[in-house]
Amino acid sequence: MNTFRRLMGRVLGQSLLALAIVVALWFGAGLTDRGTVQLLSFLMLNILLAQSINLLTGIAGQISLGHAGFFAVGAYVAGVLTKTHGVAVPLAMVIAIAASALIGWLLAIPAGRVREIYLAMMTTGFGLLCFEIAKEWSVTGGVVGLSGIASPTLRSLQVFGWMVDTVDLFRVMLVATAIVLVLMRNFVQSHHGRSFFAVQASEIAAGSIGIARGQVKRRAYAISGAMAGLAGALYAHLVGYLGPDSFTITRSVEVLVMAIVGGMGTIIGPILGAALFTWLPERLQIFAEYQFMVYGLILMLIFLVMRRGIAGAITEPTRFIAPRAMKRRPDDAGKPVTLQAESNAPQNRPALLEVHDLGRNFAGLVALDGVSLALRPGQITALIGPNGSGKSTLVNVVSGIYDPSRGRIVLGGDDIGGEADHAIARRGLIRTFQDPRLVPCFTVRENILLGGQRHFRSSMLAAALHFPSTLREEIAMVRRAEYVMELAGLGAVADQPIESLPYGYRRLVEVGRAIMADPVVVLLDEPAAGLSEAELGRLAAMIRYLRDAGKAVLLIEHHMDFVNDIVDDVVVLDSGREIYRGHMQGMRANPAVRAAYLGVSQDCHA
Amino acid sequence: MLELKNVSVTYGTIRALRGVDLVAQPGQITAVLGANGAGKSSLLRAIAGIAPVSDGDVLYRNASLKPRPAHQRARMGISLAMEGRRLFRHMSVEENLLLAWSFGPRHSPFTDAVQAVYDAFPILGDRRSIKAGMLLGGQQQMLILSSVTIREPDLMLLDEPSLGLAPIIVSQIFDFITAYSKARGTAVVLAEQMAVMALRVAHWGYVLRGGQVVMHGASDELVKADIVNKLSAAYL
Amino acid sequence: MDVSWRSRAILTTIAASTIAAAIANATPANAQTVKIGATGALTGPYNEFGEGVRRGALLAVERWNAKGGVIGRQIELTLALDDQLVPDRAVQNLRRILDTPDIDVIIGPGGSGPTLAVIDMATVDGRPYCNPQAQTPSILYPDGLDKPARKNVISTAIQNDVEATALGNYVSSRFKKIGLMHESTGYGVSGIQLLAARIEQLTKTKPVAIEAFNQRAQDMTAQISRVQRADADVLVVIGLGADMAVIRRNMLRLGFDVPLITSGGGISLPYKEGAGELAVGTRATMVGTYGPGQALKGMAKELADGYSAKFGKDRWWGDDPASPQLFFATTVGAGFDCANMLLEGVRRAGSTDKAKVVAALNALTGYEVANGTANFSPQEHKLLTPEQIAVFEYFKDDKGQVALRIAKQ
Amino acid sequence: MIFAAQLVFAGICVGAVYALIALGLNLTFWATRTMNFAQGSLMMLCAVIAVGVLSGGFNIYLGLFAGLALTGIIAAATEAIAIRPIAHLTGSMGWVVTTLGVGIFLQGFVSKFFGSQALAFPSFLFSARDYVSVFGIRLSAQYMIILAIAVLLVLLFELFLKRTAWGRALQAVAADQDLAAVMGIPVRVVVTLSFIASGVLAGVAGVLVAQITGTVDAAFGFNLLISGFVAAVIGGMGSTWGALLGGIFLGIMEKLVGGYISTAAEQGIAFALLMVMLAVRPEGLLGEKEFVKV
Repeated sequence: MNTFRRLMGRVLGQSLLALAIVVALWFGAGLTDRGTVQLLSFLMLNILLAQSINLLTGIAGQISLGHAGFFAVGAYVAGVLTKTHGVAVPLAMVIAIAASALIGWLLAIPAGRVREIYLAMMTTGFGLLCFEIAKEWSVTGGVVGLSGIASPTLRSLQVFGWMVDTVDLFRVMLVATAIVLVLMRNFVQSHHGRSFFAVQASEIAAGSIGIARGQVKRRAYAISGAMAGLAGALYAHLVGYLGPDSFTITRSVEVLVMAIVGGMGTIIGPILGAALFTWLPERLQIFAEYQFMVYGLILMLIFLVMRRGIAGAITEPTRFIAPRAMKRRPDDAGKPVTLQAESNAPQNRPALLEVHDLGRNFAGLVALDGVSLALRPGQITALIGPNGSGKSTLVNVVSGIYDPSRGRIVLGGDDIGGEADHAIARRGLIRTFQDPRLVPCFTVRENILLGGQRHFRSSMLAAALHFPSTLREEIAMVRRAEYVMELAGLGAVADQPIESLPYGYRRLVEVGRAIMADPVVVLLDEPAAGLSEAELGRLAAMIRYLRDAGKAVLLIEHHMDFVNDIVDDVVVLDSGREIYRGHMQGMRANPAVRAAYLGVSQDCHA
Repeated sequence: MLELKNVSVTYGTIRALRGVDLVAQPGQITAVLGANGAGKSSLLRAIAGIAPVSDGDVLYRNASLKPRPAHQRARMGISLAMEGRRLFRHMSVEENLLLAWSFGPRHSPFTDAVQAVYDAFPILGDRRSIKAGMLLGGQQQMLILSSVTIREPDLMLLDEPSLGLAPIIVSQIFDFITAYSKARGTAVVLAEQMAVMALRVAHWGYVLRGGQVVMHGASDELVKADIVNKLSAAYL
Repeated sequence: MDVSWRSRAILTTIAASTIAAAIANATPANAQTVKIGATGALTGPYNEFGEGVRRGALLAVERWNAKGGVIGRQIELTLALDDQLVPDRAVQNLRRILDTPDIDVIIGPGGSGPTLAVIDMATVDGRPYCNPQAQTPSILYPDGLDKPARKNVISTAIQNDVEATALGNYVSSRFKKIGLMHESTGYGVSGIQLLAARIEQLTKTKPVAIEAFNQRAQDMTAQISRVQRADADVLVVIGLGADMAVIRRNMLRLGFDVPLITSGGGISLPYKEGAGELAVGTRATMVGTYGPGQALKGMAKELADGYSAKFGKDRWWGDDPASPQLFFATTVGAGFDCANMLLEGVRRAGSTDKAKVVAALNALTGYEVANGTANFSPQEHKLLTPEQIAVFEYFKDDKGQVALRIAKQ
Repeated sequence: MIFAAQLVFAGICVGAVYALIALGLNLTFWATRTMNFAQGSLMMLCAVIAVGVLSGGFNIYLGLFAGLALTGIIAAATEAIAIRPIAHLTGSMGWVVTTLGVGIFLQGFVSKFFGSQALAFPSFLFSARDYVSVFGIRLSAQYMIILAIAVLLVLLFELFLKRTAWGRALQAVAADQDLAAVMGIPVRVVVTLSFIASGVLAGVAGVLVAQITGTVDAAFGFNLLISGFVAAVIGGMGSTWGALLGGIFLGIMEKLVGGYISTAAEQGIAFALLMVMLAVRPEGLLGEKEFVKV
């Protein structure tokens, strides 16, 4: 089975195969009857719609039950402009796409605030609202609809004097779809696409590596809207008539079903799903009046047969690094890649991160009570203390997940207290989590590459069009990732999805991701928990590497031997206050520390 | 009463517990000591039936608990107080207690049972109608503990009842536990980081590290053997 | 990535050729027969309409074949596709039909939505097309009722303006303050506009209220209260039977007990059963063909007998074993008449050449079918005129059963 | 005045039915964090079965019982075959597809075996003519009884939640399954029971609506399901009072908009309201914010 999947993966991954299919369809359309061409045209529409929802829901994780809304906007704008206002078809199409992109961008503002079921409801509401407007507004022709839109079926679709017939229009749609798919693949295999996935996996984690979740969501909605808008505009000219019945919630659900059944988060999946559900109705006609029941049964049971949708069943998941970036040129093979190191740093160098009298309360109880810290370049500071002593709270406040209740946080000279977490991360303060927060479906390589987010510069357009500059950037980052993986001893599993790997690897990968970010300050929250001896060794090596590169490291850890071996000095917290600061030996002897850990109170001696 | 035979717990791919043997007697307190991450919680969760036991067996009254899901074990008189302030925050103090009581053996009527709790911890009585989420840390710990005792269990599993509490409250809680188990012959397994305090009340002690028992024995012997330094070695 | 170039090339060509082969499927069929293509809601929530039309057409085909076919050729209903009243699928189906070259005549989908979506295609194609049920006027008359009809499209539907005229004539002569309600669909909206215009033309006064409702709304208090507040002395509704039942019940809940006069929907079983006793007094317009108490004759009888013989007395026939329900005329009857008129056109044209047949249909006069007599001209392409529309009324018969009778004029 | 009163009254009654549907949705949401898209079809099925049994010459109440029993069973089955097996596939959204599948299957089943045309549903709670008049406002007896039943059920449910052990168990399972388990609560059983309950609630709602409309058909229920969603969200997922409040609020809103602005705008306004509601206060009127720990 797996070998089959791998084979299929290889076959379907062939850009030449894709090309072959496009070519075949191009010429095949000429040979077959127009009924089939029409059906194929609808297939193209469904592919576009399914991919549009895939980008939003499958990749950016923002579930949409209102895609008929975007579809309607695109269709009606194109229809009204060409028919009512006599705008040229291509221009109208562009405007239609822009319009639905704008609507998407606007929808993202309220929708970005809600999650899961509430988001589903919000988008449902959006879809239904669009439907009601189409139904009641005079401009859209109301319930009677908008008929006589330039269309091949009416022999009335002219572009620059060229009379477009059904086959021509199909070919246009074919090419449009192909282009969109290519752009989408490039996009998904760029740092932009990866940032979408990061937001889906964990918004907190995304923030911690410098991804602005709000911006990502707005982009996702806008792009998705644009794709659906394109589908709508094409639909208007394909059918030549627009009535509200074509934009009901049923449409939204159908599209979502196509994407889910095909396989969300992959490129091939929604294509297969669209194909299946474009032909299914025809095929099901043999079941006559039982076809509704059969259709229902199929939806009901599909996931018992294929847990991850069609794509998951027949092929391997899409990868998220441009393949071309993976082919390293021989000349620079093996060259070591180093981070920009503030070479061996003397202790007296000014602190990179200073925390003054930091305090944080939660609903009355005080989690942090006036803690002060200074992290210097090339220095590893351990932060220890019993459970609930405020260690994690400290990290969360410093990394911008919680706002401080009082006190100042100074990073490289400027006060960052109250800044958004992603902004702080972009400044170079990177943290890891007690429970590693990675993108489960990403490989080790892809997850580590995510650390580089804050260094990528190329625009979305450049990424989608695969500019050389983008490629160069990607190659450089991929090579740095290579180096980090060697450092972490992860080379062997570089291309395995993280979800398939033992827990220990996840910790190492998360620390690797932090190194990849080439940070200024690193906060590691219990990186050693649950690691084997061997893994501990690698972890130590990685942390030392950071130190030698002149980074300031804060290490929260309970594993004392581990701490002992690598830290320069240690700070002990208890119930939100600092109770000890100094070197390890002193700490062991310190009565306050013992009391905190063992419950020996000063007065009595056991 | 309770006997663990070579029990291992594995979450996905991490082994939180590796071949642990442990015995707990009725009317006695067995302390499980160790820094956090040592596997104390996994041990208790394994006994309660909400942690995946990958190896070994848990015997309760000489019968294997393997085939029993968590809720059945609870019905058999095993009661776990989880760490991390796990209680129903949106329910009032009394609702929490009522819920705990409803699905217990119900030896005594609720009114008496809850009264007993309020006698032991008057503060809970005063705040009976406050939402549990609104309580202070110490009060939450008391509530969690009471949600266990109100079920009048035969085996009490307490996970870090002292967590983040002032020493005075801790000793208060420990005294309560001791008295309770003496009075009812309840077997208590007490997972604690505060080793010295725990050993004061416990009869037996097990020290965990990296998911394994590194030493165990009668608490007084452990104390005699200058446990504190050994422990600080184990912890720090 | 490490597939060799050759295998890629092979792969490519194989894929290309297979796909090309797969989609290039020309459908051969014997040109001996005259072929009818049809699309309609054969399944799904609306198959009451589509399936009825299909059966009617089938009966017509058998009738002709029994008489030796047309222009010496047998007739077959080659393509009867299912669109479930979904516009997109109607479009796909009609495309398939139009692209089957040896289809000679076409029976379109039911319902205004799908028909509006396909009608322009059919016009451009030019083959004879019959619209069985969709009532929106623009289906026959895209440029307005006074302009000529689409050359190749004929209709057996009760066109909105016909229904509106019949309704308008009836209510205008009897009531002063007329309140209107309509379902918010193409049918309902265009229907109500025509009706309002007709009423204004006859009474020189506007209707006191015009309210819209969604199909399957459970409560119409808002709409009815508005009509009630406008102090109407009659409520005229254009919509489906089930919704009429809701309206009737809701009226009485609000104590708004004025006469209810409705479009064809009021005749349907859902209304009769849904409103039950409350239906008594309700009046509704319908094709008179299968009106109660009148002896069936001619093609109408032929159809009724043929149907009960072939399909028995099922839900299309209705609950009275003696004669079909009135609606029979607009479901089975519509399909039957469509097929008959199209085939008669072929007969008179003496060929299946579309230009000739269309010409013949434009001059098809004095041809009797189940629901009336076709008297077509370039301007007139619809079978049903206000004359064939009767007003019926629910009453309690001597057995205390709710029944229909022709309302006294 | 009378006019406004009529609208408000109707709004309250219709809203009460929305509340019932919302309550059913809440139940499944608590138990599994999913929304059962088959809920609408269950409403339809219950009414249809009742009609079927009636036309079989049996007593209507027998029919209602049969219908409610069946919807309860089917709801439980839905959880077992359409939700539980894919529950662990987090973020797969599979449940949207599977529960929808159940709904479509039921629709297909009914239109095959009961016909696709609307079936008459008998008035067994008074007739549309019966009414009581309060201060000259005419209140339909049918609406009164429907309102009474709906509100009563909501109250009973709230009582069940707050006063009975199983009710509290349900809350416990919704809040923290592990903790519930160590408290001795049989989580699986609770989940199944809550689905049965949601099915029954859907059934009752279906029957009550059929009382208003007088007919029921295969497509019946879907738009009601949407209204139920809206009501649930406005009120705040997981709050019983919220469901009632949200339902009635939505109902009154619709009627007043219909009565004073335009009957065409009813729906549109409801959806706009939903979106605003979510944007401003995602946790709904009476919902509680979920505390997300880092």
